[in-house]
Amino acid sequence: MGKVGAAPAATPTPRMFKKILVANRGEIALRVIRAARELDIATVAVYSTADAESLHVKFADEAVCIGPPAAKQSYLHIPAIISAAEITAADAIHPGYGFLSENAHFAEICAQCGFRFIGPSPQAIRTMGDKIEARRAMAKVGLHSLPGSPEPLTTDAAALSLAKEIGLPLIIKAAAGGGGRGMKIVRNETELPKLLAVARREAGAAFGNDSVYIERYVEHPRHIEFQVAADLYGNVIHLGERECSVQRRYQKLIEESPSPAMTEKKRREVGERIVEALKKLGYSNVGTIELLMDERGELYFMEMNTRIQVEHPVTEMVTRIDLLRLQILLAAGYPLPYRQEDIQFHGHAIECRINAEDPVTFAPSPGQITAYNTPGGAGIRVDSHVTQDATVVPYYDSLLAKLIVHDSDRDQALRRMRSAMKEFVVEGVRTNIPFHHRMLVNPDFVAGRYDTTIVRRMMEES
Amino acid sequence: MGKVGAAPAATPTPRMFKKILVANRGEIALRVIRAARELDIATVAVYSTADAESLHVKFADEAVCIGPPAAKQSYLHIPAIISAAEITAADAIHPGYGFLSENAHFAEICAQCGFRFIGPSPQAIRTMGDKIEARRAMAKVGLHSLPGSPEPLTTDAAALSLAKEIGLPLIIKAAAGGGGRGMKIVRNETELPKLLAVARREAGAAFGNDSVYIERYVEHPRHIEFQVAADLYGNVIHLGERECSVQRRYQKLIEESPSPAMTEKKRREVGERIVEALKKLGYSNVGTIELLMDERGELYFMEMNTRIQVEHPVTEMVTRIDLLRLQILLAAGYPLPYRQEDIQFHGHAIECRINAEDPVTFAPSPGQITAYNTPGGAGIRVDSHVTQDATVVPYYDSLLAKLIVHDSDRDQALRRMRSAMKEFVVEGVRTNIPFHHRMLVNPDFVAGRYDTTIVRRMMEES
Amino acid sequence: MATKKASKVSPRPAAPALVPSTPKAPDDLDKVRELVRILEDSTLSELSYEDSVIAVRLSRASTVAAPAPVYAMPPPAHAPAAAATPAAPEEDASHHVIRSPFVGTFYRAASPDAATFTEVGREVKPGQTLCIIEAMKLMNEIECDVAGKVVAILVENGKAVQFNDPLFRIAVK
Amino acid sequence: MATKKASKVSPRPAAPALVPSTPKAPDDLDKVRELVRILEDSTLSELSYEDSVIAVRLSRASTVAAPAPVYAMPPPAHAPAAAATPAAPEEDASHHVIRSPFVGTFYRAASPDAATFTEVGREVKPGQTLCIIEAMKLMNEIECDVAGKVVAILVENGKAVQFNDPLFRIAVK
Repeated sequence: MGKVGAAPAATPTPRMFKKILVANRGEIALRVIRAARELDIATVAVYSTADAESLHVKFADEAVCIGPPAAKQSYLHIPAIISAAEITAADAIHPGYGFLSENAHFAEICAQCGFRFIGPSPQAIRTMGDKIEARRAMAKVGLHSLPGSPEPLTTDAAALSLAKEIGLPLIIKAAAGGGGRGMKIVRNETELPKLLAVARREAGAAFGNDSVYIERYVEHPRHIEFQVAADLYGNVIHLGERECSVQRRYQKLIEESPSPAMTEKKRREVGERIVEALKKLGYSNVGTIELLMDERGELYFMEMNTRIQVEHPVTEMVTRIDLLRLQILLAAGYPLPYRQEDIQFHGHAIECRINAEDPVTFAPSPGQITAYNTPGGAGIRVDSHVTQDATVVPYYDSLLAKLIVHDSDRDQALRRMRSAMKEFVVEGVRTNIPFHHRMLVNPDFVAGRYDTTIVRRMMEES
Repeated sequence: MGKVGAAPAATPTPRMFKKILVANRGEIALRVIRAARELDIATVAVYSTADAESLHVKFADEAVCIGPPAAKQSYLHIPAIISAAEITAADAIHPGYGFLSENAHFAEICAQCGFRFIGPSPQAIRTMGDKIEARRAMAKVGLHSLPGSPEPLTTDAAALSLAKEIGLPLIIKAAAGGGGRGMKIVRNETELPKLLAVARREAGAAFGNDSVYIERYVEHPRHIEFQVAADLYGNVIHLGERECSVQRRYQKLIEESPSPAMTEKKRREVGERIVEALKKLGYSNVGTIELLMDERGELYFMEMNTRIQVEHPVTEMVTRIDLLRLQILLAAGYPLPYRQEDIQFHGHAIECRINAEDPVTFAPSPGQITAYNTPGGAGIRVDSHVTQDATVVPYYDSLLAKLIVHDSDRDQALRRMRSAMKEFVVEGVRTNIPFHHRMLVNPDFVAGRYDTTIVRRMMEES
Repeated sequence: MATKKASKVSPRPAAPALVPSTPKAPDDLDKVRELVRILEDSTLSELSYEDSVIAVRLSRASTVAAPAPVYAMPPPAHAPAAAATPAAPEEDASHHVIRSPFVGTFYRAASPDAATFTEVGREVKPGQTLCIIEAMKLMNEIECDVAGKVVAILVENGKAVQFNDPLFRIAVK
Repeated sequence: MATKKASKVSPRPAAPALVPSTPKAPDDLDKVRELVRILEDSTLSELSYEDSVIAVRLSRASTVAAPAPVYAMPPPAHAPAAAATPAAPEEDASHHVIRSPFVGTFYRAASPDAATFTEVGREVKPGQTLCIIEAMKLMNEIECDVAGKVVAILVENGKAVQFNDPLFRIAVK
């Protein structure tokens, strides 16, 4: 494989967009609208009939209803979104996260229809969207994954022989997967054939692709990811790491930057390796390299997300760089305005995701918000599309708000987050705010000694 | 005059407070509560019966009702506040701004009753509270005021002779004054005796003290102020300037840092002079040196505010230093944690004050808030004590919220503020949000070419 | 939306809140009406009912009636919506409304030179093409799903329409 | 902050035009009504029912009767208020209430050894000292302003009081 996202033959002259269509909803749609407005770019919101009263509809310059509540017929419905861009004469489309943001086909159609897709090239999306492809591409340029199968496994015999090489425990994963579906942990060699079959079946059902691979399983992994940004002219920088190990069933709940497990030296070394890898691949726009840190502190490539992340604000807080603005500028053909040495990290930032869900069962909790108060003051940032009297609809994800704090160091940032969380009032729907209150005083979390098992362990304790 | 705030004979050992009583209301009470909570200090709110439902009451650890709505019988009633501190066993009192914050007598009583007053010494408050005293003290240590009378004027003859020396136009001011009362501009020598008499009468009525002085009158002054911080051990730093020239009848409406009229060289020079002056005076805790900049760019001392200012967040945004936290630490006897060279200025910050008032007549507009949405996202800070369904009571000032933005430079900060202001929704009471929309696109303001006459000129244009 | 050219689609029912299985005898509908009333009078959000004759599912998306605060100044200019109401003829609850199943551009004829598919006052029948919505260069014919007479055409030729925008008002025979 | 009950709402206008008539209530629907009531009276969110004749499923989006917004956790412990209600005797609108004009500490006697100023059941008259509120080391005598009989003493000796806290309840003569 060569360059995944080589700059187009005719590199565009930097030219600012006039109007961006935001192909998303919720807080990220609002985030894009704000970034565009701050660059004096007009915005078009698209919405399903369920979201007619949403803030992203109210705060955009124009809004187009694109379909019924079901995402497949609205936010995932490419013809409706392209048509909305056509009738409003937008010149670029921002996909946000989720929905069509990592859909290479959509990125291609945008280009074919004359709309700039604010993200990397379709080729880069496609390569990184296939986990096995991505691992192979990254290994070639020096970023290694956990020991495992480089290709999808074809026979049980091949799997068994590889398992002996890697050692137990190991994990079976879907090549096209995500969100934990199709994953199986193998602790005993004799279970391997059975679990392989189950994983294949689940992967086929969930993703329409039953390719699976195996790799070494880490009992206590930390999820650490690097934010990167690249222009169309071969310049790449990283903006440090985020730690996202507070997860429940692969759903991140709390993120922070810097990671308590990271040193300045390791950040520089790993960052340099990532930057070199992406230069070789010709990647452009922003992206995230997700890494797994094992118990000995070794980092392994897991996957690359070729879009903005939910948790991007913690990086914005410690670097003071606006990633959405940067994303727009890069897509418009501007060169990176920063060199690596311009990126400096100040203090510590933490993000807590406030979800409309039962704090114990984590079941979604749609309904009408009868009272809503968000914290404010020094070092506090809230990204939310919710207001008092708004209705939380049951069709999409349960994210209500992101509460982000910044302070001089981790200890002080934790105090600030605990303080702010006490001011976060949501009534009418249940939220995971009580979960955050607990986690923010959990001794392991407070000490920074935690991994992706912390949520499960904390829930079991109660 | 010697040192205004020499450290007490027995300099206290740094010891963190256990419980702070907040002798104020509104957004600044909430600001103090947040700062205390982030230091794990318990808080006591005091409130009048009109404020029983206020957020500062809800978010404090304890709350004590201290009197009826009239400020004289509640927030200005020293025995009620001291008693509240006694029955809740607080060990420190934060006065906020306004009310008792610059009342030297209150600071003394706090000390006598065993409560640490979070502010400078009573002596410093007293000296700076008398404008003539303050000017004399500052002139002695090298900070000069506009040419004018060093002492209160006693006879018309003395005034006339001085007027010839200073030149016209000149202004008569009350020695104990503030807020414009007792001020008279003299453009013609023959008017002087008559206006002197009027000013004396107004000053006597407003402040119980008919001392007045005269000074050179600047037609197009800019209001520039320096934030300072000092510990009990003789260390003093400045945190740069704020420009507060967008005023209506001496009420600030928009503040920013840095000032478009300031250069780095001038900041360093004036800052050093101020720091030296306060070292000589033995000042402690935070404070603000208010300066007047004339048309030639010369700066003159006007007065010192011996408390936290409403507009302190713009300084916090560009320095990333939490001034309320610093104020508490300094009062608790900790040495300054920063040297002057540690203070760095990043980007640009702007604050708009959102007041419950008619946008045209500026008359207060109390009532119930029926809808409330504050902007959020990157670089946005909101300090507010208001929620949807809250009632704005008519007894106190009309400040509902402070919207503060930070961005990489002034132009970008202005775009961010314009964008955020569009998301600020207040219904049920009228606000000055339309005023801000206008000012944020006013060509003079946008160009940074403005002075304290800009609001009047903009209002006259419509 | 179909990927083939000139796909024939019937408009979706405006709001699929009510799906009677086999609407026939009027007393069955009385029962439905009564069930609607029961749900409306309650604080509940869903009701399913089934007996030997009918099966009914009722729901309401939200239970909000709070007057919507007027957010944002300048108010968002919902571009297509603004263009989509040239003349509002007297509304009649008994009229059947044909709504746009797509975002796109509304055309009353197959080409600029061709005759319009229909006009106000004309009879229409199920399966008859009423207009075209162009989306992504595809011409989607919108068919009538009732028999009746065109009372109003609610969008001007060549204007943009959003999903669910009303296009035609039909007096059902 | 007001709490809006979800029951007081208008139905969504999007629902297809169902002209409500007033049909007789069949027995089956009486059963549905009763089931709705059962669910509403419970804290549950769903109910399914099936017998030989009908099958019913009911649900509500979220628990409806939201209590008044509870701001802040931990809830602010209004220290003095907490101490100020030892026993709540039956309230009587005709009773006169003596309230604290100060923040301070409530004493029922001039000194620890002295007799109390008054007791429940005793007659009191205007100008008579009822208690002392200590504030800033000053002993403020609180006088009675009516003639009557002490029905209740609402604060314990030595406890803190806020401005306006009720101290005594007097049955006016």
